Amino acid sequence: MIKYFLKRLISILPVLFVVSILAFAFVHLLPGDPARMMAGTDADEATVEMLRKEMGMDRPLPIQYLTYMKNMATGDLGKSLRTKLPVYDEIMLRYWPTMYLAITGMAWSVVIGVLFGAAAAVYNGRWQDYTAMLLSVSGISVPQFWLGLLAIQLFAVHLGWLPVAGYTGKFSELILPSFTLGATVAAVMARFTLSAFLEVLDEEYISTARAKGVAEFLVMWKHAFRNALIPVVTMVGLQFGFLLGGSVVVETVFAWPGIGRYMIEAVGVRDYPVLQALLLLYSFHFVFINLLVDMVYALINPEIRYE
Amino acid sequence: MNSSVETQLAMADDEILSVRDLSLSFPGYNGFTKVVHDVSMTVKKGETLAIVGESGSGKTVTMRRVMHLLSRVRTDSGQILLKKRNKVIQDITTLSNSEAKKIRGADMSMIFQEPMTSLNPLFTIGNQLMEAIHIHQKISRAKAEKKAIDLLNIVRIPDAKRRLSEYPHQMSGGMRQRVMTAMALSSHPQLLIADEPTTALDVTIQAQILALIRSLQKEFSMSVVFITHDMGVVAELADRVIVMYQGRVVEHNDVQSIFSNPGHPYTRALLKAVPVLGSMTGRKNPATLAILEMEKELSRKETDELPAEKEIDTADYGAPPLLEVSHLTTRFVSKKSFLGKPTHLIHAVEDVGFKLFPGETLGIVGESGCGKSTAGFSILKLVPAKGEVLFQGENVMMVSDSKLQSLRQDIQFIFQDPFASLNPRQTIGASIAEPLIIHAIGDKGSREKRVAKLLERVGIPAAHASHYPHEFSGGQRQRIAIARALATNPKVIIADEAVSALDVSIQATVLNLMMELQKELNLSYMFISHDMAVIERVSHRVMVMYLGQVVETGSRRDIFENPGHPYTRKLLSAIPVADPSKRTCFNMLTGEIPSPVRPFGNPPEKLVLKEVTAGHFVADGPADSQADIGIG
Amino acid sequence: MKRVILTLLALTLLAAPGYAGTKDIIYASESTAKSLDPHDTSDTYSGAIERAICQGLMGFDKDMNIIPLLAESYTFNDAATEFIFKLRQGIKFHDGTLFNANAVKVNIDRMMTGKYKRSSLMKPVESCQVIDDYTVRFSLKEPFGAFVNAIAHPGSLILSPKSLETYGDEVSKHPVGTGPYIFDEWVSGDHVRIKKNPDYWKGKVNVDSITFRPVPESGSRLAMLRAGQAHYIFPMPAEMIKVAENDPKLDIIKQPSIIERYLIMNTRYKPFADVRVRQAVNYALDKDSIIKIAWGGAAAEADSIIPSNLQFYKKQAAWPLDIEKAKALMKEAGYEKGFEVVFLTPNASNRLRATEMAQQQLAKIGITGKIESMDVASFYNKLEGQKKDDANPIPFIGFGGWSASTGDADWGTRPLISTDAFPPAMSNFGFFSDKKVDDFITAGLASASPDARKKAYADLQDYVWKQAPWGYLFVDTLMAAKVKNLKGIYPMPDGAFLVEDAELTD
Amino acid sequence: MNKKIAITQKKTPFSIFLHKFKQRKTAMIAGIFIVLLVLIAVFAPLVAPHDPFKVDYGSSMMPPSFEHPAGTDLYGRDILSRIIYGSRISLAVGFTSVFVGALAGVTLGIISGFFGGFLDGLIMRTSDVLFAFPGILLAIAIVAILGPGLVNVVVAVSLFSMPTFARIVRGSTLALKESLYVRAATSLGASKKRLMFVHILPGTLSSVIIYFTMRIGTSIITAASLSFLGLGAQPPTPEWGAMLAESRDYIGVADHMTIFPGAAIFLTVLFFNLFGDGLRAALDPKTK
Repeated sequence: MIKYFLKRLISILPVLFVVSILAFAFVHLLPGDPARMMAGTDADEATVEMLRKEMGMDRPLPIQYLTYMKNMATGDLGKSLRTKLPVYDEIMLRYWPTMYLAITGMAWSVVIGVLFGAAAAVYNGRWQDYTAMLLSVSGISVPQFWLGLLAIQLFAVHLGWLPVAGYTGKFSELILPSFTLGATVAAVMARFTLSAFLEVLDEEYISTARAKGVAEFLVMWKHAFRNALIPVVTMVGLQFGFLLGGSVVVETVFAWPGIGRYMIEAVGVRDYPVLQALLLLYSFHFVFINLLVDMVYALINPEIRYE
Repeated sequence: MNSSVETQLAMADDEILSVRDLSLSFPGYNGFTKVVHDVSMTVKKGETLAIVGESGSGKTVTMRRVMHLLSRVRTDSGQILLKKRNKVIQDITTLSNSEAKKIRGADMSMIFQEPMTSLNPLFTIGNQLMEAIHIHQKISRAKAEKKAIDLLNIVRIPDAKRRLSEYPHQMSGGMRQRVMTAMALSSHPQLLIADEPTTALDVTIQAQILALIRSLQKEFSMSVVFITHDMGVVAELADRVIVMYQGRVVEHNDVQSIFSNPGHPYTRALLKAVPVLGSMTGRKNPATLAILEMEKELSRKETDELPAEKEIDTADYGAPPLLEVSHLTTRFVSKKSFLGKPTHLIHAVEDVGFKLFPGETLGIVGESGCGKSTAGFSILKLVPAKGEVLFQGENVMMVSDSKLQSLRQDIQFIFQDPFASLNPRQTIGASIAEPLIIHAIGDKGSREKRVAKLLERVGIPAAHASHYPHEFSGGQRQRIAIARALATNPKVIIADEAVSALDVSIQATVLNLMMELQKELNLSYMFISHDMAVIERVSHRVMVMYLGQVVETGSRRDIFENPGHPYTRKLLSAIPVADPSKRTCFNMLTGEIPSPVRPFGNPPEKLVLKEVTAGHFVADGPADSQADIGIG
Repeated sequence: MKRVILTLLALTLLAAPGYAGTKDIIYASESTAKSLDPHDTSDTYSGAIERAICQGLMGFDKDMNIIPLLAESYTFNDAATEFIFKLRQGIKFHDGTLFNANAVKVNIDRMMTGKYKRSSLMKPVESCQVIDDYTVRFSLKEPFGAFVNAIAHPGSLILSPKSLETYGDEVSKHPVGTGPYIFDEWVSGDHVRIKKNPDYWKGKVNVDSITFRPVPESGSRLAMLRAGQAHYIFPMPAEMIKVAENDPKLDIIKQPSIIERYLIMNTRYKPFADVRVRQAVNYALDKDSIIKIAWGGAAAEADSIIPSNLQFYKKQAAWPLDIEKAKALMKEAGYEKGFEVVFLTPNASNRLRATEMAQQQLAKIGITGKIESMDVASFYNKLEGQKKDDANPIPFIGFGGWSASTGDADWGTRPLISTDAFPPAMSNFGFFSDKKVDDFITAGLASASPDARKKAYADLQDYVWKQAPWGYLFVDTLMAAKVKNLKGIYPMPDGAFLVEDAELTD
Repeated sequence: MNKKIAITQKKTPFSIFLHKFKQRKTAMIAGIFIVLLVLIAVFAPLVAPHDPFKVDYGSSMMPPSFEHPAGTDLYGRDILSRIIYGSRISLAVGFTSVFVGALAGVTLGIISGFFGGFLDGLIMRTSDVLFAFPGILLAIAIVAILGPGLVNVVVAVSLFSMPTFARIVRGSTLALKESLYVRAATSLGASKKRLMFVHILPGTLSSVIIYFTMRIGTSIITAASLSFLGLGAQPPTPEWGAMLAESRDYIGVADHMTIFPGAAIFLTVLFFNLFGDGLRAALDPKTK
């Protein structure tokens, strides 16, 4: 078991390595000269050149990469070209709002998705099934920004129940954006749960449980549901990456002070160190969350737990 | 249900289950299709009723309906009366799901065919057993645990207390089936329905489970309904037999009469089609079975003669062997260390050697994991293997890839599962033509002709060449697979459990076809099977394998009439004989089949074969001595 | 009774959490604060926040007139090479440091290192000398008539010398000035909060705090105002003006700006080298419609190369919409069949709309082409990346905009149309070059005398208007919206704002 | 029941598929809608009531009327006609990007699954890496490098469709490689090429087709999201996402400008998903 975890942990190292190179390459492929951006539009060429040197951008790319990785190992992600503050501090300011958003979005999608999917499976072929699945297909089909804009109009402007946008730390502010973010994933989860559930219901041990005389409710929620959840857990990890990505759009619509919007801003002003750090942050998250999910998966699945 | 029906709920005193004129339909492509037609049967107290029939005959559907376990089925007519323990008679067709659950487990229990999937993988054995106990008995946790241990002891699971905390995947198939049985017994049901509970198990384990059910039935004086397709099992267990065919009960009688005087043509065909162990005693060569095809048998007049058995005397031991295998060894990595180094190996085939002569059938027999199939695959390098395989003097292990490709024209395979061995997306014509295309034999026109000819030969109208595999039955598909194997005029055919997945009646016709073809084309067969009776029927010589090694080899008569190795004897004694007057005492059989997985660098001890009589080799030492070093 | 009041109070608190009771204003804006170091700030928004915290020697009132702030008065020589400022006495920075000539010198010297985004403002300066505690002298390298504007620019705000010493360049997170508000908190990427300076030298400040909150999505911004989660929004999305007008709780504020919008024509591309083609473009543009549709009506047709709010502006006769005349000019120039261009534009929605409309209109005289929209960085990168001697100049029409933040005609023309301003030096992205224009621009700076300068710029404007280096479009009208009980926040012509007099009535 | 009775009516895999598919009503409706949409896209010039590019500043932002059933946009262009023309773009972007992604993904997946070993490791780790960047971020990064425009959107969307296809195909290749009929073909002496393209590839196609259909929907949304962020189609191209992005400033002023293109995206994606669901059910051998 511990060996399994260690193995998984080591297996992600090459991925992280390639991800870091790719992130670095992406950022340096972007058109736009960061030194010029930093100097301002009316600075002269000499100033720009000076800055370029100062930032070490006159050196060959592999050297820049190595320097970057070396600094990163010591927790130094460089300084934002725009604010000249440490990128680490800048990101930490925006990190938690995005995580709250993503986690709450995930909570929505797991709760809604799993309930809908399970309901559709339990009532397979009946109207509950069709309603749940139609709703979840709709969830996948609606563009997030459209959903967000419509939700603001309805719940914030017309009904006035919830705040429009922005985040000052109140839970009420989290509801609309996280729901918007989670809607698509909820739909994915619902469909996935449904098929996992149906597959489990076909298993012989369900017949066994019924043959023992286990009440139908327990057959569904003890025997079927728990088995169906095992594959669903892996889905959570994969979808978390999607949620983080989706936050770019949702944060724009809801004026959310998170890393998604920061990313767009950083692209706009070619804030290299920030972009690089954000790309790494996103991908590292994805990788680590999937690692975590694998571990949870191993914990709940006795076939791996007792390897 | 209205009250006028209630009044008719009457049963004879000794009956506990009575199915009356039951008709069931399944939803299908075009509305509902009737699958069970007016089936009636009764189960008496303390008796064992066997329901026999081939797949699709409706036997399982009927009993699942009795257990109220089917959700999509429509009950068209009939009653299912159950006399509950409190003597109240209940019609199960009128029950709702929640009412049915009170009967399930308490009055009736069921065990299923697939031991690997019938236990919930997420819960421990103890949890699942105690759940069953708690449903029907309000007792404390400690008491329930004690009872669970008792139940495991009853089904003869050693070290019961420790087993409670194990998960299903930690147990073997036989153990799981015992646990299933224990669960079914937890509330002392009056009726146990066993749906092919031993079909997925090896013979020695099957024998143990049959013995267990037999003794439990006496101990608890339960009634048992035993669903099976195996006439041998019927003969061993049943008091009365119901024969089902295409959704109908065609015959119903006590077990002696069924075997001695079968009334329905189907029953007769069924009995004739079963290769009976020992029926070849005293004969040198294998022979075809004296049967007609089922349809013909159904319309056969009493006076018509049976087709004669044809002796297959093709083996030519004077000629040099076609295939000469020595030191064949195949090992797979089963576990790797942290750094990717193998720590455990599956010793699938260990230093196996044999010869195959022209026109001969070499039967290879053994239980699951003994390496018989891998040995077959290894010969054509379908799995990585070491050793020497001389085919007509050329070492298959050393030849180039392209040479190997062309060698594959001469050695062909027939696989176990006819449903899986044909590409579902190709017409059968294309499948049969495939070897011709691969080896660039003939042009389009000549290939079509050859396909037509091959199809006709295996008994399928040539016009069906443009159909897809799913449109054929299992037997037909196996014929198509045989046609494909014959396309390149091979010399050797490796038949890997070629008839195991087929219903008995079909199995017999395919066996006959194979033997006839052998005679016609002078083929050599490597016939791999776990079924001793089939091996006895088809083989000239036999090789018995156990944990990757050969424990005994010799002529068919050597092996079956004078078995030298204890393992061969064990195998023979475990086979249920299709004759109710010769019931076997299975209780001598114990133990599990050990695993061929071993730590790296620790190969199994090599067995030395001794020639006891000319051509009859027996390994030294009991194979069971290895059981304790297997790693599970 | 007391109970009733308490209940009411509680209810108000619930209904409008965050700002009832105390006077805290929420200012929702499109932009995010990028830096709070005035010397290193290039965007108007951050500059405006800085102006609430720090002050310069000179400053602007809400109409962009230059007013003295920390300086009482100034004098200059005729050659416009020496400027002497007399400083106001008795002013203290928020950290208690006394404001004096030395503080000015520390700040100016810092800017003169050339390391900061606004270093260019002090480029003409030779040296800054302390004459006495309350007098400083600037000696310039060459005549620069618009120097006072540079001093009034938000880039030249004075920070506490002590804070510069303490924080170094991190001062951008800890600005300390002399203004009406004290810096309170900046959550980067989110809000900036400033709080009342109780000891403000000009007198009482009326609100307790102001929070500047970025809300980039304009629909959300208006929604926040309507839902009572903001007091003031800028910009008010012009497209939704009807929605705001119909809301009785809101006021709309309009303010002419100094932001001129125009289409840059690349004169290095052969057709645009011909003045007749450029004139044809100006005749073909339907400025009225563009203002109405693309800009939501929040603009006034351009009537000179500089906006009317700039110093020395001189009104010109507008280019009428006259397709026939445009076609005739095209024919005359030999382009009757038209030619292809690329329409470059930043991807902000209103700019994109204006470009799209320009594309629609120019198609009528045969100038056709694809639109390439991109983020602002790529846009400027593309324009700045042009080389003077490219063999194949990009045949582009670009959507340009310029806010002459010094409020002076020089900054409204020199960086855009003088030969010296070819990229990458400055922003003459169309490579417009005309000897006469260069001469007028030099003349405008040769003297600090308003009369001489006025004459030079008048001539410049008359001449260049007809030369049509751009397709003249319009001057933005700034639009903000606020709740009715908020008073004293003024939008300024350069897109900044003044919050000094902010007041929240009950 | 085993079909032992002589076969009377020929059933190809396709006819069975069609039979099962027809039983899913929602999928049928979706299928009809998609066919209709494709027809509309192909015959847009005949179907559209107006010229989608014809501006008329005088009738800017007119609400829906008989003349303009979906109203007009900012420049007085007919929104319905633009949506009709836009269907060409959305379908083309959705289809092309998924097609390119599928082509690359299927090739890589089958190579990866079939040959295993180092190649497999390389391809799968690369796809892990691509997975690790959330799709929209990857698209933003790519479009930022290549510049906005439909072609680059297609490139970006293809790139992040690819790893999923590769995984799906690798998975079924691994399963099929072990299947008896592939083993049978190997034993007949079939070459690697023949195994891959005749036996394995067709077997993976059903899952590819299902994912393909669903992915078209996702791609349309991603393309629209990129347009929404200003990184997609360039005006005056009537791309639905760009239309939505353009209209979002007018919510509350001219809602029809938001609702119609939004609904067009929603319905199209919805029907592609429903269609995919139907395909899934029809291609799944387990369903009857």
